[in-house]
Amino acid sequence: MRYEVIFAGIGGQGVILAGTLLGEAAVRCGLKATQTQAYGVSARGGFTKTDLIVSDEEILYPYSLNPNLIIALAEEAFMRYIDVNGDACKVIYDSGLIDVKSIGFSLDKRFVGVPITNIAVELGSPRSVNILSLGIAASFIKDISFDALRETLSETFSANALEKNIEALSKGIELGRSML
Amino acid sequence: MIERRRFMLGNEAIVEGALMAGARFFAGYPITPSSEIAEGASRKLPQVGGYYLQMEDELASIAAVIGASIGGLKAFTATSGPGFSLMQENIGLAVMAEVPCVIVDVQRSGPSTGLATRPAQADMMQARWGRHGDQSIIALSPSSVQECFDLIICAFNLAETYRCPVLFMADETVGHLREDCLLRAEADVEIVNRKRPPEDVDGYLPYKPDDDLVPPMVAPGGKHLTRFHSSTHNEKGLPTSSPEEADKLVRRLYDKIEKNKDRIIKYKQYDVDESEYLLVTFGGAVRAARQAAADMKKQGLKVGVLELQTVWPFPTEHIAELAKGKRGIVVPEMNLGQIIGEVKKVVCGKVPVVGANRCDGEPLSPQEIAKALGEVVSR
Amino acid sequence: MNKRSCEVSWKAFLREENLPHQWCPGCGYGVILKSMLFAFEKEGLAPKDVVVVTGIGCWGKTDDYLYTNTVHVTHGRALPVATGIKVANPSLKVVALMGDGDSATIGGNHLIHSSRRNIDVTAIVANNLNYGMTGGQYSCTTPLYSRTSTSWYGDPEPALDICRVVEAAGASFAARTTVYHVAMIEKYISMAVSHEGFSLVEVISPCPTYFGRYNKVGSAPAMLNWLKENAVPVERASKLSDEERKETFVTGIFADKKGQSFLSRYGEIQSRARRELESE
Amino acid sequence: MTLPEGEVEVAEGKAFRIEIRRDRCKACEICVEFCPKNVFEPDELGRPIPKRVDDCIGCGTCELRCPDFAIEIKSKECHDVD
Repeated sequence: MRYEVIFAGIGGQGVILAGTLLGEAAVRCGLKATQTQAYGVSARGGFTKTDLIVSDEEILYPYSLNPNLIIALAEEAFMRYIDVNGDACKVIYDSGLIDVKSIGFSLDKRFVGVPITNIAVELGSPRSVNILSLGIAASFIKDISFDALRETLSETFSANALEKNIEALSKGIELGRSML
Repeated sequence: MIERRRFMLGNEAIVEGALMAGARFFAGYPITPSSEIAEGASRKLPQVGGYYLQMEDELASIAAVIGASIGGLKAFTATSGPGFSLMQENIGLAVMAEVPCVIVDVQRSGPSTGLATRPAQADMMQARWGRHGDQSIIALSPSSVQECFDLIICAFNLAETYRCPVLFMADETVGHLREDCLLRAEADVEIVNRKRPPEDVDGYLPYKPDDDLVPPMVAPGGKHLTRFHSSTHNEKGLPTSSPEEADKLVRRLYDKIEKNKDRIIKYKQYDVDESEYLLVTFGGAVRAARQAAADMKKQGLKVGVLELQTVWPFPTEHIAELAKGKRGIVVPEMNLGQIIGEVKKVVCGKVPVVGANRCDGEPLSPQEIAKALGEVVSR
Repeated sequence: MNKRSCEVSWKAFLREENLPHQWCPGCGYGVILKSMLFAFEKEGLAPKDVVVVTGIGCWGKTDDYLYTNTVHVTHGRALPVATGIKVANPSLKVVALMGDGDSATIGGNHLIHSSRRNIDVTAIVANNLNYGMTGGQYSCTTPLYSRTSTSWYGDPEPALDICRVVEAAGASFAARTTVYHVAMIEKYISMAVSHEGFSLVEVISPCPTYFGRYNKVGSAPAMLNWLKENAVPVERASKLSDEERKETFVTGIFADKKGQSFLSRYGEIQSRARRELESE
Repeated sequence: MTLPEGEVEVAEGKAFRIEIRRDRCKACEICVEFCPKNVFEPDELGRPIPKRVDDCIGCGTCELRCPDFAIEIKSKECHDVD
């Protein structure tokens, strides 16, 4: 089993943290995980992505070769994966931020639009876009348990922020499951 | 300290390993992609009574590291290409004055500012030859987060054993790689401390070597007066222009590493004996090489991987031995061909040697290595 | 002069077997060295407690004549090396000996930041107004329009005022004198080594071989008299116009402050770090 | 550290003794120039000859100003003046 997730967006959306948390939860569940990252020179804005690979055996090459899942949270990120190869790859994009029609591509069924940012705003925590995305991704990897994710979040966030993030995580998982 | 497992960055593991090795002083100047090491050191060192100094530049950073080591602390710095270039003169000082210290270079794309956030392994020859004057040098290169932890401890141990600077040639792909790392328990780790002269010895000479060619080292403030010298010096630590004394010193500095190669050199190897082809690689490129070898195996090609954990001094004899009977060698590295030259020198044209190279700031991929292998197979 | 009755004689610091030293006839550096050793004696220091860090240049050769702990380093980097030593072992008295080239020209950045950090190191800057060791080229302290081997038609660059720079950057002690004013050298070095924080003593010194010869100041004794005539105490200098002050060496104490040194501040940082670790 | 006999030239005056180490002296003439009692005459190389040693008042100027550690003034009781 080798499952490759790419979280892609722009600096400041927390995509790298989403990858880290997913990796931590995977390791907690006894899996192997690697995370690599690519970012530009500016701390905010600019294309950022992280490759998260989960496997039940030693991971040799830590970069994504055949992604199973891409979560694109900004148009700049989405454009890079518009011509992704492989039927097995699902591309979930933030349909609230990315106007597919204006880009002018006709997308096949591998592409799924979810208004992730809008949902985060509705949940009352606009900054939890990355945790929502984490939940979506986690729902595709059956060996990662909800408990492991919750424990990972509880070690990352302060008590004040934890509740909102668990809520976002649960919502993400619910969204993800609906796509399975 | 008990054993812990953490999903962590290579750069973070370097800090954990350095602390485990006994480092209590870091001086540096932040630079991408090494800055997490400075950040980690600034958090952790004061907690254990150590010191983090953010210096005005890399010249000051390595100088302060040398000072702290002379003062009696295990000391290290971390930088990337531009800073590594600035440090070269004083790395030479650490060689000449025989001051143990560890310099981490998390390599990035160059020349000059280059692609500041993107990986490369193009400082390998600078590591070997970046300073003026004859000398040998020790350089290690990690290929995983676990090796960041384990090998940085080796780096400190080697520095202490041989009273010399040790270069830790990481790269962005490893420094910014997050994976599971076993932070070993203190009891499970071997720690070496610098050799000191007996307190009751009279007439201590700061640069009089023992049989292992390494002079015992004392910190100032104790019974013995210490002298450290950047100029060519005699055993008393006084400058000399005698050709005999100069020859003796330069050869000893060189020999104390070259004659101990067997003890210094570490490597890992995968399927090298039964293979027809060999990948000789190091650092971040190892991961792509091992993936390529695994992919080739599925296609029925027998490919072994030699991972150089110690790049300098170069494992000439070992590679010569492994190369015997091989049909081809590929040297994957994220540069336009640096270590390949050393491999070619070893095999002297008896085995075809091809590079798998990249200089665009992207990590080397298994496909590129497979392509290079294809080239050597078709010869 | 006071009767020297301290436990360790200044001669204990002097590596007499290496004399005569390598400095030229009439060079002031032997005088600065002797005054420094007097100050060590006066302050009750012992050779094992002192670490002298030297850079490159004529004054950087001083460690050859010393029985203390010595560290001879690269050009311009004596201060950061001294910083590392002091931090590693605060019980040591760490003294950096640098010329004008070492301290202020190639090493100027470290001079500023050592002052700002207020690191507990004493810098003794021997300023002979040019690069003596390499043949009398101009440095950043060469007076404007002086002749040197690289400014044959006059140095087009104004000189840097080391004491004012370090004072502005935060050094807690800075003083300047000349080799003519020999008693003041010992006095200022005494004050400096007993000072907490960064302390600097600058001593203007005659280089009869190059600066004196090129600028027709004359022999070594004539150069000493030239230093005497052009030295203006800092109190008096403040009353001079910029034009009048141009040709002078302003002497005296530029800074003598009690302030937090780097090590006292870092001790606080370590306590904070431990408290946070315990509360985790 | 005591110096081997013979390396030091000693000039005995009424009250003070002047010890000169020729091997260290570089003939800069600073002692000659700055002695307030004009005790020294330069030799042909410029090295100090203590011609008027009886005039020495033991002020130590020559010793303090000598860059070469080449002159010491002792009182007749053989104590360091300073």
